[in-house]
Amino acid sequence: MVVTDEKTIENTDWEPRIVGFLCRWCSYAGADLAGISRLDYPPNSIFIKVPCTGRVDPTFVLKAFADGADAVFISGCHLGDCHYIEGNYKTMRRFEILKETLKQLGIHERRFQLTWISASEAQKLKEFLTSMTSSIKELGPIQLPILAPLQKEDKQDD
Amino acid sequence: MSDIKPADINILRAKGEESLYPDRPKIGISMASCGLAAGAGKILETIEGELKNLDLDWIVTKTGCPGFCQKEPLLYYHAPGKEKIYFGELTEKKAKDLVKELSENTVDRDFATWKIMSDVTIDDKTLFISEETEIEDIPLYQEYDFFKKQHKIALRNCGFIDPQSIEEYIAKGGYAAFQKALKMKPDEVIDFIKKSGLRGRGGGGFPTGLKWELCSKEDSDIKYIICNADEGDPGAYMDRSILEGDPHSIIEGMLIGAYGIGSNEGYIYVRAEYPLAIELLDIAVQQARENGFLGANILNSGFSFDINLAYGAGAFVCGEETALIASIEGRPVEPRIRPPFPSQSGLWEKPTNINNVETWANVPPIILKGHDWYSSLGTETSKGTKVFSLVGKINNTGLVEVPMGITLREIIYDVGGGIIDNKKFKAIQTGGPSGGCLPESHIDLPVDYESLKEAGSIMGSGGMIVVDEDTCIVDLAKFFIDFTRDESCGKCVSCRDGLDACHEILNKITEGKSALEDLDYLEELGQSIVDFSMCGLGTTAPNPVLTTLRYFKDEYIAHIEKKECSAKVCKALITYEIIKDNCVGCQACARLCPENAIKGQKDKVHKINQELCIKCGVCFDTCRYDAILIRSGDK
Amino acid sequence: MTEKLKLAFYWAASCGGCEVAILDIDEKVLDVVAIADIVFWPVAIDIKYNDVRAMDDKSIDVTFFNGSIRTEENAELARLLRAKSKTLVAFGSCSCYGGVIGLGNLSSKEELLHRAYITSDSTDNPEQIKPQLHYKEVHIPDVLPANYALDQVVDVDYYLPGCPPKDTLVWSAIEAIASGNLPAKGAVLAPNLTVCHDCPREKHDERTIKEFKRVYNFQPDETKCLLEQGLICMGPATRSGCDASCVSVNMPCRGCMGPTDQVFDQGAKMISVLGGLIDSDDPEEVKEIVSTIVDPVGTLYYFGVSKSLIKQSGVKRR
Amino acid sequence: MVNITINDQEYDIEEGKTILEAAQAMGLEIPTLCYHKALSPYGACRLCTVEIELNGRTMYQASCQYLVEEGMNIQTESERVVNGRKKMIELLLARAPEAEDILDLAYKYGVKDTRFLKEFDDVCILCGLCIRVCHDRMGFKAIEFINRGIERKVSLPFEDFHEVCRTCGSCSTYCPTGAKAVQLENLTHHTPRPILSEFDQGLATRPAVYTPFPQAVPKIPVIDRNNCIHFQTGECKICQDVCEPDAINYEQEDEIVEREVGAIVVTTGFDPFDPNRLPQYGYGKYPNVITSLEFERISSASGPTEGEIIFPGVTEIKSAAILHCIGSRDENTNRYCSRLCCMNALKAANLIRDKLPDSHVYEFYIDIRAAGKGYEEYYQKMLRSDIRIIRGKVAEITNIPDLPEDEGRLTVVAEDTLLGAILRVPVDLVILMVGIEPKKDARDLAHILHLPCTEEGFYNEKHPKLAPTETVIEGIHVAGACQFPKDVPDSVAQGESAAAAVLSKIARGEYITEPTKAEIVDDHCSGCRNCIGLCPYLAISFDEEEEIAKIDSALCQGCGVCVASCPSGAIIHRGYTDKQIFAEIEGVLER
Repeated sequence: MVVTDEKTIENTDWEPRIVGFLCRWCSYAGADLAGISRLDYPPNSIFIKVPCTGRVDPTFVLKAFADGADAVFISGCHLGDCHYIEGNYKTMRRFEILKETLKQLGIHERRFQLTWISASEAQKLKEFLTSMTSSIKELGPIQLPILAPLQKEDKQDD
Repeated sequence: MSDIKPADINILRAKGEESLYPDRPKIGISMASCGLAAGAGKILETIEGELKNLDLDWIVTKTGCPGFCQKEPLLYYHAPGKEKIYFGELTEKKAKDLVKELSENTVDRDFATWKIMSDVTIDDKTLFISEETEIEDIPLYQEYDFFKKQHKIALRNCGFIDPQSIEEYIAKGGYAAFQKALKMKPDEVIDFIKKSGLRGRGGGGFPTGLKWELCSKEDSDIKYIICNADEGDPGAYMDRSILEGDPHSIIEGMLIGAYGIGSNEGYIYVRAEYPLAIELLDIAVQQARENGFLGANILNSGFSFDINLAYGAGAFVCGEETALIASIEGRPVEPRIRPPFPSQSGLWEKPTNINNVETWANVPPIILKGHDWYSSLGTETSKGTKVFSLVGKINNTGLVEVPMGITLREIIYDVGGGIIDNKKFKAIQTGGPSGGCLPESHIDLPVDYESLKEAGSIMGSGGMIVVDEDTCIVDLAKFFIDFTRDESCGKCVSCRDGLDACHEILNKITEGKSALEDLDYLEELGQSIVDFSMCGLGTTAPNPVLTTLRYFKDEYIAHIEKKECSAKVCKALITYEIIKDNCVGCQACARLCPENAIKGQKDKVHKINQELCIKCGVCFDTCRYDAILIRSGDK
Repeated sequence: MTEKLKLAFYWAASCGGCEVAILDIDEKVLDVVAIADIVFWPVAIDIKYNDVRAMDDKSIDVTFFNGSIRTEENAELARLLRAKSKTLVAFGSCSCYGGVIGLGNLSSKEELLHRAYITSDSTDNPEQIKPQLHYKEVHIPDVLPANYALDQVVDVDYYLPGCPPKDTLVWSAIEAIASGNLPAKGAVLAPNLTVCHDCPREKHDERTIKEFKRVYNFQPDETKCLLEQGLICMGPATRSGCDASCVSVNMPCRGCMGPTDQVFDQGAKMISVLGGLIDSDDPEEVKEIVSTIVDPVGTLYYFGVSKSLIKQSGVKRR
Repeated sequence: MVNITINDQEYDIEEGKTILEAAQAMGLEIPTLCYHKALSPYGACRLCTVEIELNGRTMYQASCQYLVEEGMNIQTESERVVNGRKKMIELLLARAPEAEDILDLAYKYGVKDTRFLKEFDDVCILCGLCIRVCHDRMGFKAIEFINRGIERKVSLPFEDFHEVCRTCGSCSTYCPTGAKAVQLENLTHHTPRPILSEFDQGLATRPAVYTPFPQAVPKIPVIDRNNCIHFQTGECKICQDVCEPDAINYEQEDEIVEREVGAIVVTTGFDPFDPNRLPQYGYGKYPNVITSLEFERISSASGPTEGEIIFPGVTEIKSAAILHCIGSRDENTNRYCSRLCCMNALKAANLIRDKLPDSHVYEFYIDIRAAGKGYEEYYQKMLRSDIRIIRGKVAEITNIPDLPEDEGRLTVVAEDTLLGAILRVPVDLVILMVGIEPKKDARDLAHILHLPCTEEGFYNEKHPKLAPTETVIEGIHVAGACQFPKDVPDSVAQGESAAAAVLSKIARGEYITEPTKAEIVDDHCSGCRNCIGLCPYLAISFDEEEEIAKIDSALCQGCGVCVASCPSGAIIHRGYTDKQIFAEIEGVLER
């Protein structure tokens, strides 16, 4: 019996917040290229530069969700092209376990994605962001309602 | 194995004497290959049958060949105390009658050929002596023309004893030489042979004692001695005769040689075309083993020796010692270069001494009768006797053993009885196919190694072929070249292709298609083959060509220039014609002519169609009126 | 020390194992009595909640609180004992991290009650009657919407994790309290290393896993690292102090000691470890291998759902 | 030492030498045919016969077998010797009238003709070299002489094919008649498997001892162990015997030489595309469909055909087609451009026209890539020539002709995309301009050196502009086609650049690296070893004494994989700490 976040009625004001972990050599450079190339893409994503997707500790992903991200994605070099030889393979393996875990924790699998974008694939980045943003818009804001706050009434040091 | 003591030899000897000269009449039939070929088998059957018919308790024995091939089939009759009488040219009827007549003592004098009045062994023991004569006026063996100039050493027992009986061999003084040798030191034995002046009888004429000495001085645990019984010369059968008539003499010779050299194993390499020789050798070796003459610790002397038989497939070149060794080892038969000589590295790469059959057979008498005795025979450089196989256009063909130094004339006319039909002597080929062809001018040449070599021929193993005026000398040379060409192992270009080239030129000459300059070329080519070939086969094979070119060049020139073959042999150069005056028109020739080349009506002179004639000569042989003329050139 | 220490023990949403763990110190309990008076221990001595309410604030020197906060009663007592105690120690994994009960946070309160009273296989409740909170004058404490670790309800001074806490840890905690030799507030009273540090098994550096297994699938080699054999052992991401008890008896670590100080989320770290073990470069094969991990949350967050980054996000966001 | 006289000159010769060896050592020439240095002397040809005078005796002996003896007076060219040799040559000439060795000798000795022409089918001179090499060296005994005299010939066991023959071909190699006399198909039912020359693209053969190619460095022959008989059977050893400086060593093993270096430049080059992957072009099916590299060898003056453009089975090359982009710019094979083929193709066309002026040459291209100094000009020149340069990819090569007169030729089917017409061109030669692919083992090397590769397997430079020869691995540089397809000028430029970069680093004597590195907090490390296998640079090692992991910061490239994976959070990533990233996450999500 898994609790998933449910689609809520679309609030016109609401815009999804997406956190992207981009590797420095390929995807971040691809994002740079997208910028230089003046490509338009939805502004909902915020990129965090990591040296390699292998640096992305699953904790970061959880942290992003916990801090209110509606979706998280990881983008690195294509398999085989890793600047650090095989960092992206490690990411790929971790991603699968993390995705399964997140699913069980009630986060829709579309909210957590992995993609490979090379330094030259600005266009691919644009397409990815566009599709992801619209897909999250469809899902609506993330709902993590389970552990509702319980007031610490007798808190002494407050 | 060798539990035989010297005393036992005496027993064997007594048995042998008893068997040689029994107390009842005995018939000995010459049953060597030559005798068998002449029909001795039937004669034996007939005699045995007739003895049975007449219920006569005579002894019948088989002997080797006494040497006079012309007289085969041949047998002797000997009654105790009487002389030994030989009867030759037997037929079955004659044999049948002979038994009857002998039993009735009514033998015709003309029927017998020669007689022997006594038998003294090589160790001077008289086996029998007879004063009585059963049939009068039979020529004595010693005075018989064929034997008169002969001196039998190697052939001493051939025809006298049963080759299957070691006892008879011993009775004739066999193995006494070996026993004597055992009492000598090995180097004394070698020294003894050296002093005798015995030279290799296989053809090379290398001093035997020296050969033994070389081998004995090699430092090796294992040494081999080999008896070369691969007699390949066409028309020569000296070795076969000894193998078939007196095999133990070879075994004894080898024993003495082995003792001197220090060898413990020997081989007799005999060609498989000598089945009878192989059979008799096998029996002889077996007997020698059974009686302790072969094996370990022979006659308690501490000396061990055994003999293996090896069979050759009959390649002529196997007579060459390195090729022979290759054959025994099972390798392809090719001579190899010497040095190293077999005495240094021979069979299985061990020091090996190879001697020819006749050489080995000469050894026991030398040991027994002394080297002085032997060296007193022959010439300064060539001592002793030599066996020759005397064949060809001669009256008395056969094996003859004559002292070295005898002239060719003596051999041809005294021993051989002259040319058949009193035709003109033309040439004599000595030394087999590798030898030379000597003309009449050399007929007084003494027969020894050096003289023959000087004349361009060789002693060889002892083949002697006498040819008369009916033999074309070019054709003769061609015949020998054809033989050696065929027998060349094929290794050396010079011998293989050179001899073939010689043959081709000779063929052209006999076909009248040649030019004079071919003769110079032929001579040069022949010399080059001699110079450039490796083994004895190649270096001697051109000899027939070279000697005939030297002595009969005119005949070659006649073939080329006049297209004339004086002997009327070369078919391309002859025509058959009918002498009109002589032809009676009997039609005999016309009927037999295979090509129907002769036409003519009965009682009319016939005519030969030259285009159809294949020159087979049937007409010539058929015509009883001497009406056929063979024409060649101007003759 | 002239005056005896005043100690209190309480069990909230607890299995009772922690109470037994205290007794696991065996004869040393006598030493405890020598230096301390136990003023409250529902499982052992008959002192009513009202007696506690009557106590002066901070009159209890140390309260060992085990069990998570699942009901209103648990929360009330937590608050009460916090007020009355100078030092509050979260005792046991439930109290520290929410514990096994925390897995209930994957479902809503209503779903849990429905399952417990209506649909579970052992239930025969055709009328679908659920417990009533009020019956006449009796008030039964309600179940809270979620399960909480103690520090998600009240301030906690020290943590003594373990399911149950190892006797040695309990004794050294008591010693520390007795001697007043305590670390800074908020500390975990256990070494800041992982189980691997104590684990005697052979470890290698290569990736080897083509399939994840569970303990009933096979008999693991007793000398080799369990992870290398495909068993999910939480040891690498779990604080030591347990003397590697489970791995010593050929059972994989379940992670009851929680993460080390530097780690924010035990399960997340374990995901990295497992990812490093998978022996494949092919995304499809990786998916297949990952699919052999049965119940990832139940495995990786056995004791820690309540305190996991995701599930406590609501708490933080307030 | 023995003292002998050869041709009136005295010599001291080592004992045990043959006369021939002695004469050869003294620089005297004696003709031989059946003699081979590698084989035991046999004395069959008799050509080496010399005149020897010893102890007053004159004899004639084959010098290849006769050993020198003290006091020998030898004449190698006496009249009788020369006469004999002439006769021998004449006799040999009769057997093998066309054998070069014999014709040479005949010329030398003035033998003009032979009077004994044989009517043999074969031309064997029965020298026995083939037999001796088979027996003595190969140890097989697959052939032997049979018969005797003029009937003698080389034959097989029982005159039938036999498994004893290993089809090594030594017999035909040694045949002095140029292998006319010893033909392998008469000796074995096995098909001889010649050793194909790698350098000549398999178009020529090479021996088992060979120098890989004329420019090889070092220029030293090597033994091909897989094909060397000695390494199969332990026999042969001919090369050892004939090598005068005694340089052959069979014991030599491949050895691993370890060198500590300051930098590595990877210049492993490329593999040509294998056209068998595109069966529509009939490579391997039609002998006259060849690759550009094969054409390179065929058109080379030092190649197997000495520069003549000839093929077995093709009588005349009337026209040729050159197909561009075979294995390049193709969705089915490689998408990238191999860069050098266009110019190579134009050069090939030019070469064909040069060597076969009457031929027609067709180029089928997709686009002409002529970027390079003088390239475009060359292309323009070719455009103006009568070479037909057709834009269109060839669909297939077929041997089914359109017209009966083209039977036996190939037909190129293509579309001329400029005209929009389907072309069917009969040709006699098709050259496939094969593209450049990474070496088959490029990834293995990448694994060893920890180099990142492109998807295809080309090595990645660190930065295309800022660090074009460097790689992410400090100290490892790349140059040439292993990085990406390049022609020679570009490869040379990159190679020199790499050399310069390496030198500048080595000259500096110290190593500068980026500061973003992982670091282990010793107190927090529990020694679980999870991180060790993860590091692609082997920078993490386990300290057995302290029972904790250690990171070599010189090796660490700062990828952070270990940091993310450390289950006890004991690894800190300088520049990318968890705290920093957390703060970033928190920051970006704060509205």
